[in-house]
Amino acid sequence: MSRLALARQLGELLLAVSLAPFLVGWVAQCRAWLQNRTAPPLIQPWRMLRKLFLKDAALAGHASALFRLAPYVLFGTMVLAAAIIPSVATDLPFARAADAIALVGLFATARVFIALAAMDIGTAFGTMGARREMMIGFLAEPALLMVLFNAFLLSGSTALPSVVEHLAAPPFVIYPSLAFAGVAFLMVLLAENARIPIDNPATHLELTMIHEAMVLEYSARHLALVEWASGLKLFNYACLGFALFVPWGMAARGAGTTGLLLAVPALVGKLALAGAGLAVVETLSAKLRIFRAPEFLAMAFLLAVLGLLVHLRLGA
Amino acid sequence: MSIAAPPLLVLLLALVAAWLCLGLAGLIRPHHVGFVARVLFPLGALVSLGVAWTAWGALQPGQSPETLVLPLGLPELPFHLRLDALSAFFVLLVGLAGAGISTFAGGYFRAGQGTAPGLLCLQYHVFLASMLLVVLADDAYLFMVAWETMALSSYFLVTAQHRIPDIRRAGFLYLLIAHVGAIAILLCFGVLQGGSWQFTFQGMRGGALRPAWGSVAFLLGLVGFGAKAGLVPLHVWLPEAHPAAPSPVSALMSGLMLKTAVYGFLRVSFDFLNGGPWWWGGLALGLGLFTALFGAVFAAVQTDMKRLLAYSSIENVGLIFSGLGLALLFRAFGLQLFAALALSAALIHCLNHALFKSLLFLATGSVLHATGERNLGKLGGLIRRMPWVAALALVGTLAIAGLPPLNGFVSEWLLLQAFLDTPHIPKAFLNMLVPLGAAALALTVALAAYVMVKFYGVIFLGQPREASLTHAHDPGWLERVGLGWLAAGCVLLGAFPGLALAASGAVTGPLLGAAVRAGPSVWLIAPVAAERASYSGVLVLAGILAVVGVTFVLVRRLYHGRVRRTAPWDCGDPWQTARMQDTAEGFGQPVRHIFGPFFRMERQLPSPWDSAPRYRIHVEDRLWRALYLPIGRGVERLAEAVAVVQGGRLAIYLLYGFLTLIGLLVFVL
Amino acid sequence: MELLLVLGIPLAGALLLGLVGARRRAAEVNAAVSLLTLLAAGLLVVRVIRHGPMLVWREQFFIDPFNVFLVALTALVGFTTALFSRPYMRIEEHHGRLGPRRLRLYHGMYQLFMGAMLLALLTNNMGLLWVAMEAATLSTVLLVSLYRTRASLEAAWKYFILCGVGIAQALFGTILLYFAAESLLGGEGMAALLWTRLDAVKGQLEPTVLGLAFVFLLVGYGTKVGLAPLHNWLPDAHAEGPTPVSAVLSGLLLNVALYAVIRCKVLVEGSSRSLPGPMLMSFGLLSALLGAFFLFRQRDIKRLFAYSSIEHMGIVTFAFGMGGAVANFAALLHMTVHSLTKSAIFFAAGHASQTAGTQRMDGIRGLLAQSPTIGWGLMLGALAILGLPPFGVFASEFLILTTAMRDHPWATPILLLALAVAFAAIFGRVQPMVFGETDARPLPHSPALVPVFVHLALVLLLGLYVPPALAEWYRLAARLIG
Amino acid sequence: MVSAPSLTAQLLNGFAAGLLLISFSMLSQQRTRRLIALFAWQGAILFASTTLVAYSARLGHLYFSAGLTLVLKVFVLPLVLLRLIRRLEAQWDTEPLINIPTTLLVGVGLVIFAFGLAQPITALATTITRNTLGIALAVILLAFLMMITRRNAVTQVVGFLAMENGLFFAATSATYGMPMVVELGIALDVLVGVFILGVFFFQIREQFESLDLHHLESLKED
Repeated sequence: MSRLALARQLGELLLAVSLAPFLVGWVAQCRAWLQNRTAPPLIQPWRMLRKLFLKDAALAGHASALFRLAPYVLFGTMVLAAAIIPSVATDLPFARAADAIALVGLFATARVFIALAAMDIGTAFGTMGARREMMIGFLAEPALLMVLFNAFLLSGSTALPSVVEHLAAPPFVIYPSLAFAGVAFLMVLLAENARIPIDNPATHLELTMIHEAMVLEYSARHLALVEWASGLKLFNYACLGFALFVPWGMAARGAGTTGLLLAVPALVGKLALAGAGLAVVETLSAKLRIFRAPEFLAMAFLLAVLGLLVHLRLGA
Repeated sequence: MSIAAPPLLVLLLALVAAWLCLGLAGLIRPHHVGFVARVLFPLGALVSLGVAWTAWGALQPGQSPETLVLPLGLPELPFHLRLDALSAFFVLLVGLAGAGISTFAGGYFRAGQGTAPGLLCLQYHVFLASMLLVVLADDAYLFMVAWETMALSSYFLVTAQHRIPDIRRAGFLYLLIAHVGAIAILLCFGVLQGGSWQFTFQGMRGGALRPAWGSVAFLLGLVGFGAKAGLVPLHVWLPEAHPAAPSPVSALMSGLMLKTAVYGFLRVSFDFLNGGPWWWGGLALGLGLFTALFGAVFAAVQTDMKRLLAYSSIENVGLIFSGLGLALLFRAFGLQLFAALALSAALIHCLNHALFKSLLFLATGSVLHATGERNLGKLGGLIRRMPWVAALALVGTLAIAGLPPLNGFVSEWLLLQAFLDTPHIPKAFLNMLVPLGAAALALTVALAAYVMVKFYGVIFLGQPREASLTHAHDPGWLERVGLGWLAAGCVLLGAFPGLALAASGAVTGPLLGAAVRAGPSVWLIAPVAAERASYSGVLVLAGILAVVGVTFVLVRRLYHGRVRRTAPWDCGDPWQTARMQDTAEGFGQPVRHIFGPFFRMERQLPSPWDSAPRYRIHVEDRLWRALYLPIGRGVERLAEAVAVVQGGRLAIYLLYGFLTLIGLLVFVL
Repeated sequence: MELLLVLGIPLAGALLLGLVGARRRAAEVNAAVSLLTLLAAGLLVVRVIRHGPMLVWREQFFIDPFNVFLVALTALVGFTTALFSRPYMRIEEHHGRLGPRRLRLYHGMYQLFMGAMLLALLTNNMGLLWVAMEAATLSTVLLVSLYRTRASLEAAWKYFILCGVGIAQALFGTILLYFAAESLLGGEGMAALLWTRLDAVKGQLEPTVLGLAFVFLLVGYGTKVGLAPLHNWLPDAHAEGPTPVSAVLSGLLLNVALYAVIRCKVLVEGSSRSLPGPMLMSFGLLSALLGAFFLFRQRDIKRLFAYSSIEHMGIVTFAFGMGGAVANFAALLHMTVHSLTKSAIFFAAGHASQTAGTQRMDGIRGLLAQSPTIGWGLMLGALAILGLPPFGVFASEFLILTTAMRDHPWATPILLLALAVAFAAIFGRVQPMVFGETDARPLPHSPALVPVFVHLALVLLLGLYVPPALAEWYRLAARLIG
Repeated sequence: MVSAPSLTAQLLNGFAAGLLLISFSMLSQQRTRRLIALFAWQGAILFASTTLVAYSARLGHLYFSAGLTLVLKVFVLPLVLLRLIRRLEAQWDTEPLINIPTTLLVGVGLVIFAFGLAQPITALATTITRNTLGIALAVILLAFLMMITRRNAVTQVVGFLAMENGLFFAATSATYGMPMVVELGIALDVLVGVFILGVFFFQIREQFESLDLHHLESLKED
């Protein structure tokens, strides 16, 4: 791979890592506005991270190495995921090493590690959170995979760059199957990123929470990494959504520096819209009981499969 | 017939003989553990290495099949042996996993009640040898002999602790179903020879069968080998027998013996019958997927760690068979390349499963020895007592959960790739139906991750649920080496899937006339086409490690590494005990909730006024009552009916003779 | 000369033991006599192999590969059984179930029985064959009733009446045969009763008469083979007699009776080709199936294996009924391995019930823990008789099944059903006896298990490798049977 | 029937008819003593017919076997049996399993069957006595029937011996007798058999206090 490509890859990585906290902040801000609260500043997540990094880590006495390793692995997998999802440019050298199925695999790895870490201390809430997280996981993962299958069948490839190139390529076509897939994807996104109606990122009521329950025992730098990673996860999902459903505005293969520079604001714009939309959805919907989550995700799964069938019937 | 002795085959036979000699050597001093375990088993491991090496040689491109005829067996039907790519692949599997397991066994077996170590050694090596002969056999008689010897030796190994009634029951069920399966296989061969009355496999290859008979043979083969592999509904013996056996034996059975069934199915459906109508593939695919889902769901609700692994074996066998079914399906429509892709996925999954399932079973063995406990409800927190086992078991856990960059992911990735090609099938409703298979597959894989988190988390993580666990400790070096060997295999095959693809390619080439590329380079595999899909385990691994490393260094550089050890915060609730952790049953709850129809549940709910409330739930398999008990009752009834004949009255007996005489006389006239 | 030895030694032994049978060393004498018989049989075999079939003593005796191999088998099992009965009977005596006078009877009758069977095998005269069979019946009747208990008396009585009546039918059949052949061979002398002569002219014999004759002969000798529904005597006699007797009944007498049936079949098939085959096949299938289902509800260990004998005799009969080189070969092989395995099983079972002090299987537990040799003997024997490779029973069953698939596909499922049911029944019973805990005390005399493992080793060998000489021998015999 | 049968043939047929008659009366007879007497008579007729055949066919060894019959079946066996039942106080037979008239009807059916069966055989017989084979068969079957219907050990044995008689009659009349060795063997076997039975009677008696066979029904599958 050329040095330029490598540079582009790294640049995109840095962009993702730095934008992720802003996205979280932006969503929180929008929610606050929609709920007539005074909004925290956009920079808030960054401040949070800095504070956490400065603190001393307080570990449970019998916490094992796995517990301390998990946040790094989590962060690592998410960064890697960011490296293979085209956000600004489609020509990503690293994307050849792992296609979209591997991407799902990476998400699963992250999930397994955080769940294991949550069980390590052996507190009631930690294990409960791990169990719920894994349940959401094994329901959401097939749905996500089916969503991706739609795109794969359309583009005849599982490598995300070529998917994007195929979908973005003129002439502009309307894919009815993608409509189904889009809704399904949104539902998966909500579930996977600990959002209402499945989980509530803001809550600290132990019995309703999933993500929070898992990371209860984390503090300081470890917590910082975990939070950063979850921010990255949201970012990744957003970019994945863009790649599948609004693939326009990305720097195509072989596009010059100007193309890249144009692509960045496009991305930011998309993120802003997406964040706002997410906030709206979260505000409008109420949190489901945990037992209803399966139905919610089953619906997502069915929609994705429907999209698949529509594609196979209409060939579109 | 070969004039000059075929080198590799003869070498393999010599190794088999070596195994048998080691086994017999065990009888010299049957009760001397030091001699049997520390000497014979490691030697057996060395022999396994030789086996693996020979098989690798036989898998090299340009190797033509080797055949040999021994002057043993029936006068008209001496023992035929044959070493081709397909058998070599499974020999390789036996050798690789066998080496690790034997090493571990060297440290594992100790004097206790039950079968004497020396006798165990004999049975163990006979088991290994018979598995190899099953794969090498080239005529029906030798195959059946090896097949049943395999069943028999493993049966004796399963019942090593025969003083425990449950184990006796398990052994009986196992051997019974194995025998029924063997009968089906025998019938299958009887049909296969197709009028040539050649019971050599060569004759069966040539045999031109009428389609109807071909289907009969296929179904018989599916039943016979499915019974050994544990396909639903013939799976009932598996969760009983595998946990009952000593752990190295469980590893052999789950990791290797199930694969011999896969081998047999491949031989029959691909080599002899040479593919068939599309519904064969559909049937195998459907059965496989259902078995996979079934196994995963049941594994999720188990409370015994070895039963959990056994059900997970059922799941993996299901995945393998769905791969085979997909291959048959593609082949039925002449899509050879895609068939090769699916077949490679299945084969590689065989190899992977052999490695990580053995690894996990052996790990449970160490846990069992360290704690004497199989019940998940009484384990926990072992990662702090047994760091080695915990670390190595983590590798196995991640691998079997199908997570990149380990080997489990590779085969699942390939299988999904194969599913992506199903729209090419020129049959309207098939190519709409089969993608749903991909969905089921995805669900199964995700469930497997759930199961393994439960497995690892409950055993190794959290706080010890029993006081006695604090005495647990890591096993000796032999065990560690064995576990390490298998773990290394998982990582290696995960990082360089090209190796496995090369091996499977050597198999699919002769079978299908097509083989997927072993990737453009060692670093990258792109089975169909580079722009279509590509994956590089080693790069992913390197990527994760790099990011983790960089992050770690940065965090330490920019900030600090100060750590304060405290009591767990736990929402500021200090009165929580280890018993308040989630139990295995608790982990099963969501699955019981979502997949309710699969189970037959008996709940014991405490009453609100109960002073010492206890909650018990018993989950069992619907099929047992729906299928097996009725058969048993039917036979019982028939037996009662027959017993009337022997009524004890002499006059009646005379009457029988009289009537028989009269009847025959009438018949003659 | 060898012939004289083979027949003379047992009869002389019978007389000798009739006199000294009550002495302390009678058992050893018994074994020695059997050994001599075995040696004589060996000489006979060697001679037949050298010079081929032979007729001696005014054609009264005829030795061909078919019967000489059975002679060898009979002598061998007779010898091993005698070895086994030495400690077994000591233990019975020790338990006070038998006195010296009974032992004398036992030893005398044992040799007489051997002699009768050898005579039945060797004679060329259908009449003498009948006489020998009857003599065998009578001697075993006394052996079965040896314990003089109610049960043993009842068993012996049923055995006597049923087999006596059966044998009477056989005699009528023989008369018919004679009647049919007389016109051709002349009544003078015994030509019309000599098998070889009959065989020579079988083509010209009157089919209808032969048909009738065969029916009577089949019902007659078939009763002794234990073909369902003529089998009723068999389980009782096996269960109530002393174990060595059960062993020789199952292992040898059934073979000899079947041998008689087959000789008749050969003759009858000469004129009416289609008749005997189907009859034998249907009898065989019925016996196999009934035997298998009977196994299911057994409580008594010896009854269990008696029914298994019925099942296996059914299989062999079926194979002979199919006819043809392969099927006959397989049937002969199956006869061999069955008598070896079954007698071995009875040895083990006998000691097992002695250790437990009962023949009821619920009472027998944890043999492995108490005496590993007995336990393994029983377990391996049971697995062998159930047709699990690598034991020889599988080899013959494999051949029989494959031939059945070719010639009579409809029969294959029935056979397989029988095999599967038998497996479930026997194995489900044997496993709890061998495994598990026990509180039984060791035996007063050390059990003789050399015979068990010798037999099992032979069976194992036959499963993996049929020596060319033996195979050639079987082929010759199979060709004779046609 | 051949035209104008010779005197011997007629006599033989007469004897045969007598045998058949006796078999029937045995079938209907309930008292053991009478049964044994009838058996003796059967033996006597057998002896007569055998001597007749021996005379007409001039067969030396048949005289011998006739003598054997006279000794064994007319005197020895009946006397032994009579002494036995006197010693065992087993004079009376209990009710037969099937009542007499039915048994007789079945018997008639058997006779017809036997004759029908013998038809093709008699067609090709060379001896003057060919018609007797059917009767011999009938006698055998009737004896068989009797064994089935009686539940007393002694009567069963008598039935067994009657069957033996039928066989012997078949042998002598239809085929001019079997060769000597065989006849001796058969006779010996019968003698030994009866001897053993005698022993049995006493053992059964002392074990079961009776010769009634319904005691001997304990060995069975339940």
